[in-house]
Amino acid sequence: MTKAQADELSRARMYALLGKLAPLIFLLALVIIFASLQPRFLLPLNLFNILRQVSIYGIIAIGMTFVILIRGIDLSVGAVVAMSGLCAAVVAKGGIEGRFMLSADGSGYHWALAALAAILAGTVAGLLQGMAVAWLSVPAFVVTLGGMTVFRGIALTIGNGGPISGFDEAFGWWGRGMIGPVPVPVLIFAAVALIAWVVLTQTRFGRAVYAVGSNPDAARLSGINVSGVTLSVYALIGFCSGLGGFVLASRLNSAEAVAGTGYELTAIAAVVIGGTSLYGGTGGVAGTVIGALLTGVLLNGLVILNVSPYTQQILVGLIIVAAVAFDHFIKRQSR
Amino acid sequence: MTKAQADELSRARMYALLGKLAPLIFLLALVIIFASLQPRFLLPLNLFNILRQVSIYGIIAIGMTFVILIRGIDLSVGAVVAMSGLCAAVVAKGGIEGRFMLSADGSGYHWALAALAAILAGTVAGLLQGMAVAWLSVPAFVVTLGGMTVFRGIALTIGNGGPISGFDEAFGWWGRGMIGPVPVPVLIFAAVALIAWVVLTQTRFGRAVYAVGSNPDAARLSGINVSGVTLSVYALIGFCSGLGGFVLASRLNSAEAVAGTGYELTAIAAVVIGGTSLYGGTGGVAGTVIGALLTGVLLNGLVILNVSPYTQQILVGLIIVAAVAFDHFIKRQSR
Amino acid sequence: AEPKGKDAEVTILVSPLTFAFPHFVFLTDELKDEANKLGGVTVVVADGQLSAPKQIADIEAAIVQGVDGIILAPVEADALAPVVQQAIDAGIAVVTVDRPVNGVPDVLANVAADNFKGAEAQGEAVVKAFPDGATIVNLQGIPGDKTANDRNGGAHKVLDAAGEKYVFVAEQAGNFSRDKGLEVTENILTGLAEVPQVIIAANDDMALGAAQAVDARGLKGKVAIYGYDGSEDALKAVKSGDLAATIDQFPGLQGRTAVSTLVAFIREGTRPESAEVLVAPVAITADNLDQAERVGQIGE
Amino acid sequence: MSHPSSPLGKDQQKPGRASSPGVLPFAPGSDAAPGSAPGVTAPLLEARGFVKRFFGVTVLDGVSLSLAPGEVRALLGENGAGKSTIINLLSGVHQPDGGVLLLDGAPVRFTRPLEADHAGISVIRQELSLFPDLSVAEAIFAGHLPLTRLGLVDWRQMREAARKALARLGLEIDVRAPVASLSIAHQQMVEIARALTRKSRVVIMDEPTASLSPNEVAHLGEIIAQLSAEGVAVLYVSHRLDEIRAFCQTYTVLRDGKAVSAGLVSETDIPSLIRDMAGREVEIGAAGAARQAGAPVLDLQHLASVPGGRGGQRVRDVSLVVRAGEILGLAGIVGAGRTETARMIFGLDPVGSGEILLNGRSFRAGSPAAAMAAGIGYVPEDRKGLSILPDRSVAENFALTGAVPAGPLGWNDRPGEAKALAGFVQRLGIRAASLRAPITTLSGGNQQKVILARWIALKPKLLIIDEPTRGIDVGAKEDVHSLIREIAAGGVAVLLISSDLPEVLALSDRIVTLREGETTSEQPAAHATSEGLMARMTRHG
Ligand SMILES: Nc1ncnc2c1ncn2[C@@H]1O[C@H](COP(=O)(O)OP(=O)(O)OP(=O)(O)O)[C@@H](O)[C@H]1O
Ligand SMILES: Nc1ncnc2c1ncn2[C@@H]1O[C@H](COP(=O)(O)OP(=O)(O)OP(=O)(O)O)[C@@H](O)[C@H]1O
Ligand SMILES: [Mg+2]
Ligand SMILES: [Mg+2]
Repeated sequence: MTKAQADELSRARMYALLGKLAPLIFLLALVIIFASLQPRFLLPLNLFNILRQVSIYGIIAIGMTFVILIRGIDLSVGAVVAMSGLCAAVVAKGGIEGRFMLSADGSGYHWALAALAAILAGTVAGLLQGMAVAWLSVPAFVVTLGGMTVFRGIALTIGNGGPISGFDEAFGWWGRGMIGPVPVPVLIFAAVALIAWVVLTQTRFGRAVYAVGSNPDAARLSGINVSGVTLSVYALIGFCSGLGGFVLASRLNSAEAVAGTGYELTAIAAVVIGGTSLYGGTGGVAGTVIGALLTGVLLNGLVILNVSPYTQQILVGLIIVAAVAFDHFIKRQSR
Repeated sequence: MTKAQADELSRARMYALLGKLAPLIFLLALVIIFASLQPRFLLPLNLFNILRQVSIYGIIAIGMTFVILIRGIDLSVGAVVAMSGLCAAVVAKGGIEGRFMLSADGSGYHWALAALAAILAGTVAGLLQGMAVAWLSVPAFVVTLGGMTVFRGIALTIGNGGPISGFDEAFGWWGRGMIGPVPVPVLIFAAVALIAWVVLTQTRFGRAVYAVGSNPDAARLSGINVSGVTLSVYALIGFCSGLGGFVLASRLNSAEAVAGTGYELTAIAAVVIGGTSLYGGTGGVAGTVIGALLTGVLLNGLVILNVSPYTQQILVGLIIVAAVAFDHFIKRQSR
Repeated sequence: AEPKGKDAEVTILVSPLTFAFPHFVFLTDELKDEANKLGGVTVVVADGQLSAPKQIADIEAAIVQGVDGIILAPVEADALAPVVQQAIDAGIAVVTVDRPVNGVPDVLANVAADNFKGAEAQGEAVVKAFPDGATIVNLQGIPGDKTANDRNGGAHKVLDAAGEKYVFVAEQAGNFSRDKGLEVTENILTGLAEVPQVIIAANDDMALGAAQAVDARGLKGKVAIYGYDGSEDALKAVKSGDLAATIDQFPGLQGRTAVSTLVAFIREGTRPESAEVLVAPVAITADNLDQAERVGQIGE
Repeated sequence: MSHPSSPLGKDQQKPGRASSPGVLPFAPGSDAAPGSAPGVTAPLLEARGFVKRFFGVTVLDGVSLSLAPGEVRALLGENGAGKSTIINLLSGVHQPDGGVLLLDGAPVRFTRPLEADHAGISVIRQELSLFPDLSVAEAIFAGHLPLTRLGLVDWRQMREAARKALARLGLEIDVRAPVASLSIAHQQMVEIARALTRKSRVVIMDEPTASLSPNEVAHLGEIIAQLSAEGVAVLYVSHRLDEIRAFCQTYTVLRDGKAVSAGLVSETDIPSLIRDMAGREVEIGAAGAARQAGAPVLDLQHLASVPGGRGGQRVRDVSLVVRAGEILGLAGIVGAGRTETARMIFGLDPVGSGEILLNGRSFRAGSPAAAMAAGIGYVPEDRKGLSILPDRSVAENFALTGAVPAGPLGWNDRPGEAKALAGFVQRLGIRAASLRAPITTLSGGNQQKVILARWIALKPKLLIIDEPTRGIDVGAKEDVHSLIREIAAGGVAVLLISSDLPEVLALSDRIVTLREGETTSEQPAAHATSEGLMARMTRHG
């Protein structure tokens, strides 16, 4: 290898590294801008606020990363959050007064059972959608668009349109508690992200996710169980949405059918800002965490700067597009 | 050719035909079910209701067909409808009292100018998004997700959150008028669909749209201006959304920033139900018209049957998935 | 916290439900106007966007920012309680407007006109106009939304109690939007064998959409339509007879009262006589049009 | 596609029946069969009476085939004869409509590729089916990632094994690089490596050498011999008959979905194989019309690509001249920079330095459209990636370049297009059930012919053809060759890029060789030999 060639290679590597770091660079730039405009932005309290605010849709965005990696999409997550939150609430309350009771004496159940109910509801919802995608080969966009209205309808039916609120302390700890200075939902988010990272980078299942997203036909020909992977991935995002629903209900001390509206787009935005391609096969959990933080920082910073609500909407849209454009620009340089 | 082979061939041809007709068959089945449950469903009055209700998002779905054919997507259409409706309203009113005036004497302008304003606003919005997709190569999902909040923000800014209402008769004719027994918006929808059909099936541009959707690299290598086609297609859906915004404002005799919410998903659903693939390259306008009708019939029928709103949501979701699953099933049989 | 003094600079956060509804746009505008009159009051506005987490995030940001007071129309009464408590613990005075939060006794005041009560007024107006009973179409708001639920519940409470002669012949969701209200009404009118006597809608937008559907069918004047919110367009329609009535909750008054109460407390430590400052909703018909808050906007 | 001599009754789909002597001239798998490898008795894998139909068209009509351990069998046939279809049936991609598959003498059914894989059958597919986003190492082991004791992916072992497998093929590349950054040829070798790392009992290779140059082919030959010695059965498909002679012991020839002959390679010769495939006499190497070279059309002077591209600077110093009415052959081994030279001329890649003269004037195509406007046509080597519109019909694929001008308002001239296409269908023997069916229903070779037709119809002044006969059968190759000669004779300047040296020698007037991005020689084709060219293409020349 000549010196020129070696130089070229190291330059290419540097660009590739930059490409990976692009979302992080953008995030830091945003933080610096906000901090210089309003120093209170950097208060530890505010930073933990951002983390806590990000954590619930962050958990969902982690699941969404898997789905997008296999070229799928899930528009139903917001509805599943609402539905599973209501399932948790119903179990925690032991039923709904005047409509149906789950316990003989009208007393509620332990938070663990409530959490289990939420996660189970979410996972089953995901699994059903996964079946339609994998077995009926209906495009994921359609299945989950349908799922979005179906699960919202079920949520409305469960709660009869109204909220269910007022849970015990132990239930509330999962959304509002702290361990030291760190809010519990942040820890849950961190744990989910860490596990997902290990699964994606170090296990056969994780690599199969990338293979299916990169070339589903080739994956099938290589002996990868493509339907199985697809099913598992949708079950997984269902799991994440169920968990998110439980944490949200706990944090709000209330569950209702309109909860989680719009989470699908926020979660997808976090994944894509984090550098995962909508065409599948490339990206990962680390990027998603950064993408989720970026979204959180953006919303928090604009409020702290007292930007008018209408202008906020305009800026949020523009900055999200700019973030992804920046990412693509850097990645193109590395070609 | 032996008889057995000939039989098989004709069976294969029959299935291929069935595959094309699948959405139509599903639509007819739905009509029959509704009609048998509630005979009033078939009243000419109701059928024209359905047509009129379908026409505005039908116009947008026609534009969406082009976008999806080139593997794109446009989530901003609802916001663009609202924004361009407000543009039309502002022009028709000659400004907004107490905020800004467009005419010296505070009088409004002719409907034609208002319509032009709406269409121009829509087309420019589409063009800007097309540039981001074609030139910055940001995925369409992200660009138009950003566009969705940006244009909604602009709409809120224009109308300051409130509605602008009360236009003259001539303005209102485009949304509420009739030619014979046929509502004007239905005629507009039909005209747009017809032109789009001719363009897609009979012209170079239409063929380029299919080529770009089928294999963008091959299209570019064969001398097709892929960025040009992309730009045009986004400008085109902007045009359709602008037109839709004008017709909607005319129909409601009012324009406001929350108009058109959720149109993006309805339009996409109509396109996909009509058999156009989200992976680009196959499908067409005829299917979209049927898809739009199917959505309209569904919403109308469930209301006419006075199904509870909660249950409606569940049924709409399930039936949309079923329609697409049916289409895929039939198409697979024809292999 | 100690009173800041008579002419102290005051910063407050205003977080209404959503700016997609003119009701809250008007409330906020009037509130800002009052703040201007008071002088030295900086108003920071955040859009709740109908999302409890969004509103919580906005308030958390405001606490960090160190505002002196918060005026809040909570998306969800229970969900917002913890963050409101947090704000109060941080020495920030909180006034709720339009609707209360649950279980935070230290809230300075709740300036509100109950949606449930307003809908009762809507129902009573129907009973008054149709003493012999009526066939009623009910246009509900966004399914699951709190406002939609309250308004639906209030109307039902009165009309169900008034006897079996009040029959709900169709109940559908119009999602608070004019186009959906129009569409759903068209469909309902076709689906019903007999023209209903009354349409009640959970907001003015849907009522105006319904009025158009009724007009298009040549039924103008044969169906009494009841809106809700007292918006400019609705008042015009009441005046012209397209709507039978609309419910005014006096959002402007609520906004003004909220901000003056809050600022008085911050500057001078004065508490309102009662923590509940209730504004009674009024059904506005052609007869009492002059009572409507926004009547000045509709001209002659 | 009718076969009046063998009516297809339902009963013929029963196992065994199709292999009756009436259908085939020999009994496959039996000891007496002339097609079985010497000294081997029990076949490892055996297909009996395979029948397959698509859209009601019978593609395979009672084909039988066997593979014994250590046997290397060639599967021959024209484009569309059904070779890839048999492979798809053997590997569980499709299920036969009739016939039976025997593994170690016992009937089996593969409903999914996974099952064939478990049975020890690995396949190198005709169309590349790799994972563009994955690293080379991972693509090689996809579906069979090695694990550490903790059950996690063993990246280190995987990379090491991938490096070794590629080294066996004579390829040394960074196995961490994404597959998408490799050339088609290198991707092809990764695909081969993938099959080799499996402990397979049967390896099926569907045109593995279609885009390889002689060096790599030689490596592959050694590997096949080694596999055979280890007792692995190999089924080998190629249109390059010299490879068949060098690598294979036995052969089966398909024609129109039927096995028409089989036997020992040593007992036959190339002309008779060609006769079996085509069903007629094919004249090889027929000289075309005499050509007269005219004025220079394309003149490259010290052309170089932009440094710092994905694989570094591929083109460093290329100078050559192509004249009107002549065919210039551009020879080089994989990665020499031929394709990238073509891409720069055609405006697909930026030019780094040097000069492109078109008709004597300096020229830079900013885009393919501009190049086409200047009279340049380019048939790329990557058919699947850069040529075909998979969902669109044959007719629409043909019309893509707009060779038949549109009417006013851009109205498509459908009749004109149909007429032009019909001419090529005849001329090139394009075999398609319907021109309105998606192009993906055609066999690879027939797709290639449609793509060629697309560009020839454009009547360019300079036609660049990258691997024109990749995957095209011998008979059709002659058709394509005479067509290329004909358009050159018509005054078109042709730049021919091909890894198939006999093809370069047979078609070109002059030949330029490329090595590591630099032109190393230029000579009249009449004076050139394979050996001489190889020497100039490689470092040791
Ligand atoms: N999936 C499919 N659908 C329809 N027709 C098909 C399909 N696959 C193959 N065919 C048809 O089957 C026939 C045989 O094709 P096959 O790919 O087996 O040919 P081949 O011998 O491999 O040719 P080549 O040398 O060109 O690769 C062709 O006529 C082709 O059009
Ligand atoms: N900028 C590029 N973008 C995408 N692919 C490229 C680019 N440049 C070259 N290639 C691909 O890389 C491959 C190698 O091209 P190159 O010119 O180096 O080799 P070559 O001499 O044509 O060798 P061969 O074609 O035998 O692999 C080609 O298949 C080409 O399609
Ligand atoms: Mg083949
Ligand atoms: Mg090449």
